Amino acid sequence: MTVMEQRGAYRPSPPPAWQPRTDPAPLLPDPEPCRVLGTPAAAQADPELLHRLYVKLVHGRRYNTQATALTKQGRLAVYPSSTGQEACEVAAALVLADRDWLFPSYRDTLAVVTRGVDPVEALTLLRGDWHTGWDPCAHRVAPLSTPLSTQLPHAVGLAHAARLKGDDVVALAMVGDGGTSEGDFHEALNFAAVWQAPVVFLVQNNGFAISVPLSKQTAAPSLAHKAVGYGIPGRLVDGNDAAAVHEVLRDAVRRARAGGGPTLVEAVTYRIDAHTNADDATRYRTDDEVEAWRGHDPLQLLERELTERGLIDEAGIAAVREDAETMAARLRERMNQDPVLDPLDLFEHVYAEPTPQLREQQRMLQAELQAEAEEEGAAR
Amino acid sequence: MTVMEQRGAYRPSPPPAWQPRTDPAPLLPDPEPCRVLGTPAAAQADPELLHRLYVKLVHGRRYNTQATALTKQGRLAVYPSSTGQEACEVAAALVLADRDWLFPSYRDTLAVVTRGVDPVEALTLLRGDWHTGWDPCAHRVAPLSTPLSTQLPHAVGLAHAARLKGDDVVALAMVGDGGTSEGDFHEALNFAAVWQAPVVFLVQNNGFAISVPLSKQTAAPSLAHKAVGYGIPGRLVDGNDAAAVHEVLRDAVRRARAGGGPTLVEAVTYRIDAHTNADDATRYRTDDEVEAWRGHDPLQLLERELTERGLIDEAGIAAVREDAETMAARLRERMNQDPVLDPLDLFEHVYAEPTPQLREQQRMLQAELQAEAEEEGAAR
Amino acid sequence: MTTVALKPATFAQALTRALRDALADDPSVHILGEDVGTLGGVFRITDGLAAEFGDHRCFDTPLAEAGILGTAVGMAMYGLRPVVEMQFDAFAYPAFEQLASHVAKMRNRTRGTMPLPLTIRIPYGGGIGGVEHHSDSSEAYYMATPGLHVVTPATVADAYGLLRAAIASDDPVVFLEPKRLYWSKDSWNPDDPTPVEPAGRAVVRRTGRSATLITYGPSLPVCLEAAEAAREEGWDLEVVDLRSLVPFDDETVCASVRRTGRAVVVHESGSFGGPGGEIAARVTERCFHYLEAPVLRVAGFDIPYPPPMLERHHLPGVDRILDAVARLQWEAES
Amino acid sequence: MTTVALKPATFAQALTRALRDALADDPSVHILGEDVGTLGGVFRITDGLAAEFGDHRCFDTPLAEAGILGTAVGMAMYGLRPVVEMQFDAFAYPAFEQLASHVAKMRNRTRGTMPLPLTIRIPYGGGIGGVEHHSDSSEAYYMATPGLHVVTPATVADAYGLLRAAIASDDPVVFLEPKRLYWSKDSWNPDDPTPVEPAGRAVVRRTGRSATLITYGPSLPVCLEAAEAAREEGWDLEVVDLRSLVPFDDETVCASVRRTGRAVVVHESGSFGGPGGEIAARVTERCFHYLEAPVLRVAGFDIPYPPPMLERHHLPGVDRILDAVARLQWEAES
Ligand SMILES: Cc1ncc(C[n+]2csc(CCOP(=O)(O)OP(=O)(O)O)c2C)c(N)n1
Ligand SMILES: Cc1ncc(C[n+]2csc(CCOP(=O)(O)OP(=O)(O)O)c2C)c(N)n1
Ligand SMILES: [Mg+2]
Ligand SMILES: [Mg+2]
Repeated sequence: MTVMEQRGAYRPSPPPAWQPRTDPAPLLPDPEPCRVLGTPAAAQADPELLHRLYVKLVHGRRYNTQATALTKQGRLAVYPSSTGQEACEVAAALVLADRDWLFPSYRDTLAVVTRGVDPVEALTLLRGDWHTGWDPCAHRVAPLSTPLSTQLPHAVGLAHAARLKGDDVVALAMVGDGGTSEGDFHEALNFAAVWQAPVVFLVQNNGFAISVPLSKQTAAPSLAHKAVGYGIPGRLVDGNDAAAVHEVLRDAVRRARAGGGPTLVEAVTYRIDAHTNADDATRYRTDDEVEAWRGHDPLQLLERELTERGLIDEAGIAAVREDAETMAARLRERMNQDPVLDPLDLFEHVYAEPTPQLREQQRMLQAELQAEAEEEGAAR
Repeated sequence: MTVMEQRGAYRPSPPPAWQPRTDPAPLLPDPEPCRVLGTPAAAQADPELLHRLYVKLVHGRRYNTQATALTKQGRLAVYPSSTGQEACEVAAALVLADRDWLFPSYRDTLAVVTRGVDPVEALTLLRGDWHTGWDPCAHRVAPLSTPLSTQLPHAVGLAHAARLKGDDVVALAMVGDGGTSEGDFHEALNFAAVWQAPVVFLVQNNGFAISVPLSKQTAAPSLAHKAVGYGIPGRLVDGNDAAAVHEVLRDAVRRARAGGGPTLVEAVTYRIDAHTNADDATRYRTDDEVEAWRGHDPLQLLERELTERGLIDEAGIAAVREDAETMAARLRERMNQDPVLDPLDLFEHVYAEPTPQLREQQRMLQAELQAEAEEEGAAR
Repeated sequence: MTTVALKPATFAQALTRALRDALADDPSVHILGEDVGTLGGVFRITDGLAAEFGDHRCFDTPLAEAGILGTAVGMAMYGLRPVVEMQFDAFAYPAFEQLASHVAKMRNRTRGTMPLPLTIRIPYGGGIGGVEHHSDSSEAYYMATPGLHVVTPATVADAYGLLRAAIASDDPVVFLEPKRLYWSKDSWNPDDPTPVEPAGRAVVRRTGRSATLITYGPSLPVCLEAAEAAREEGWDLEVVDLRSLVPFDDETVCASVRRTGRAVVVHESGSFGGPGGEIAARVTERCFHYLEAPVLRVAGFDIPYPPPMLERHHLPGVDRILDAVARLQWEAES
Repeated sequence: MTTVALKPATFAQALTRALRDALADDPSVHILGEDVGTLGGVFRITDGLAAEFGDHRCFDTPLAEAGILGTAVGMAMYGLRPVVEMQFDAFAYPAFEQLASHVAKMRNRTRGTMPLPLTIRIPYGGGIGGVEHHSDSSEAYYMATPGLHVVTPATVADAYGLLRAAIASDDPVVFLEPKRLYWSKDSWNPDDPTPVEPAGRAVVRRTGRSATLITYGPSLPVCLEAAEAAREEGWDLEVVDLRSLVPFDDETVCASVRRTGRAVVVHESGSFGGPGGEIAARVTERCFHYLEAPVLRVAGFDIPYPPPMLERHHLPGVDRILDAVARLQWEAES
């Protein structure tokens, strides 16, 4: 049709595709992070849940300090501590049903352990004897993802697959504030939203990506404001308030389970330790900042709540701590044993069947090891 | 510090990092796309600008039909037509100052031509004699980007570089609705926002990415709602209303130039032709839908406005069309000439200096060409 | 022996048939990618599958290759067998991170507890007049990534057989489809399709005694043509079709080269750092004392893929192959 | 001749010095990447540069590698000389699309009107006990991508000289820094640093007559050690340090192999599809009649990079190199 012919059809109307779309208002986060502890909302919280959260927080903190100590003893190659972030780690693990899946990022071994994975298996990657220490399918816990944000599309695909199979499974995926800048974050949230996949995205905004502060990472009003761009709800929560994190995540998990689609949760928290034991945090932040956050410690917040409401006493606190000490001692002891490794395993899991080429390389290594052993034997 | 020691410091306060952040309200798009033509706002529009837009629209439409015709004659390898989207193409080109930069996507040769690039050079990629036909620096027009969205970070980097050099340059980058799903879209917008780079992102939401409708691409209230997640304004405009697109882009360019940072503009439009000449659009959309959009044709909208306000008459319209015909005839004629190609050029621009390996390969091809020519000579 | 009714079929039809049979045989197979649903893919390889098996078995995704591959990884983690379509070779690059850091490593990382039965179909190579980014030969990238199988059919029967084998594999397979062979035809019985091939085996497509042409995918027909043309020059060329680049069938290839004593590797991919280097090196390592001449390579130039009007100069053709054969030192050097 | 005061310096210090001198000499040089500003990079290579030259010359980006490289492309399009730091080898993969489809092709695509003077620094390789994704040898990917220079220093002096040359180049350079050499030391005069090397030339690091070890980057010290150890076995090994993988210095390499008649390529990267195949193939093509034995390869295994506690088995070590040398057919075969 030429321009000329089209002229007659003129109808000054809005673009035909334009329809009023989803109302964005309910997708936007509240202006302030959700809090429960120390607020009237705390009265509604289940005392048993609070107590359970507390126990896990105390264990979690002790786990963090123990793991950090193990780096100094050369028993771990590296440890990215989640001290200060235990409320997020613990709530993420506790909010899930057994059949649900957890997708941790590299910092989240505490969530992995809290979900029930043996801490030695959880620390395998960081000890360096293998990559993933546990069987992901047995625990419904994906491998720790070192390449940032790349685990998020996995969570979406898995949740979508479960729905395709008719299984009632929710995936909870964890990522840092820095990780939200990666393209994979964007693609994962968009796929999840379009597919209405049962996924909960938990962003732990701990203020830094190694040395880079949030202000160099984003100009957004909050990370939770990204949600509306995908057509999903964005929620903002005080990441050091274990009860609040649990509540917000629980609602998101319920929503996902009920077919309501994904939610993006931003938990505002702080990384008390350096990025890892190898990092020097004094290069990029002040002691004052760290001190201010120590005053908003997740353990203290919950302990005070429990104490003030008479849900725990000094003896109870002491018992929890003792328990955590026992856990730490046991972990230390087990980590002090050298793992038994077979170098020939290197070739076993590259493919379902090793290729002829890998068999050849395996034989070469075997011969080398044998020669080595013989030399050692001779030297003795 | 142990858990025990930390207990004394308890202060039930909001998270220390929490400050009231940017107000998100002004960043959100209006609920309806901005329109000018056929509304009272049209009275404010500069008549000269409207006339200029009209001339370019008529030329643009003619350019699109001519290029499509050239594919049938085998003179173009492929042509992705922008028929129906001319208002966006033309406004994007006209809104920029000479020193500004345009970053087109593969569909945007019309914007490239409207900016002043010789149409034969603009079509080089699609004819197949070389990749980019023009000198990008001479025209401040980046190469057509075939890999979707990958040009967006280039625009951000260039705009940032200009600011670093103290130059008053704005970059306008074009992308489709499908392209907003790519990670590069996300990363580009985020970098631009954090750097407050002088960039305008123009999304032509034409309803489809090849066969995939917008509803399978995003669940967002609108694509413009993505802006708030980066902390930048999102604007929604009727993409077939040339005056409205020009106005919204002009404001965004001004804002960028003044140091106000990037803007995301979503223009709601429609691809009247198939994805390319090779595509069969009947497989995924109805004639009714296309017809509805023909009734909202950008040329007609503007022509009616001009006619009703007495800014153009039948003779004026005829003159514009005649001009466009001349342009088309000239283009046809020039495209009917076989381009002169030197196969040895293949090696010339891989590196500043061809490597010894490339020189070797070049010599081999030279020998082959010579042998071929000799055979042909002998055959004659 | 029963006689089967052989009908001409295209390479593309054989692929479609393989996908259809896989969907029918195994409910855990799901196809995803850009435009694979309603449209049937830009090359129509998934044509009709969404209609026949439903939107949940063959579906369009948002336009984001890392997202496509990343979500497919998640699907495979849950036990499905996703088949991903990348629209063109170069548009698989955004998914490179997922491929190299996850697809290739998941089984290894988890000591075999989390295999990824995942097929990634990538139309590749040139010769169809595509504009830039539509004709890359990207196999070198995948070959250099341990953990991936890399497979590429060159005949109609293999299009079917190797794709079935890829989908049935418990490992991730990069399945490279030579796009200029999509419309090639061969006699093939679509009602009794070739059984699934054991993957990882090369095949001698033409026997000969003078020298071996080692090739795969889009270059196989060119090599067969060159072998015919070589008869005029008095050369009797053997042609080996690799079919699988990973794992590599050293046995078949080396047996041939030991017989002929001379070899040329032919592929479209660039020469430098391309598959030919690996192939020439490993053949030489294994057959050194049988070789009368160095293993030569005929490959694309080491340049970005040329524009359509110049691609014929870039692609290895019959003449260039014969020139290489001529350089195989037929007369003893002084 | 003036005597210069040679002081011990680390490889890392030489790199820092090269960046500093480049920033000082050319206002169009800008450094960007993750943590390169305040922190000075996780390896401290950009230590002090933001403080000395300001935040606009050396700055932190958001955490997104495609965005980093993509914006650097835009900066180069405007005439700046960006120097990008990728934090680790495997974290450059998200930027692969930008690298393969734009960085490598921009000059070619625009007939030379839009060169990209861009340096991409990538710490690579293993040997530092890094967990997965922190020890990849990714050079094969870059070598197979025409349009990129691929350079990797192995000495303190080259760390300086080659980095200056990379930044001065009008082409994009993938600059691979062997991370386990960061803390290696050598005598070097930081106040009169080595002049910019002409890029693209290999160098003989040790002369010898028995066989040539062809290597680069992290494997150079291992090869030199192997050459010393080989004296005990009666072998006098020559060691060639390639320094530049693209372009490749056929001249220097082949001259050496023609002298010695035997060669082993040594690198950390996996063997299959790795750089060694290309190198062995091209040396054989050019030196066939000089070779007493096939060119052998000592490389990493064809597996995902192993966990820290097993990496020593994966990395080519002195013994494995000597084993390969022993297989170079010293006695005539029957
Ligand atoms: C793709 C990728 N790029 C870079 C890195 C290196 N790196 C490891 S942790 C980190 C910072 C992560 O910050 P954030 O996402 O906020 O998580 P946090 O460390 O605060 O838990 C970086 C850059 C990586 N692991 N993956
Ligand atoms: C990275 C990448 N993936 C896939 C393609 C193939 N492709 C070309 S155009 C297109 C659809 C683009 O849709 P949209 O962004 O809406 O732009 P439009 O075609 O509507 O202008 C696709 C998938 C591509 N060019 N680049
Ligand atoms: Mg963080
Ligand atoms: Mg579109």
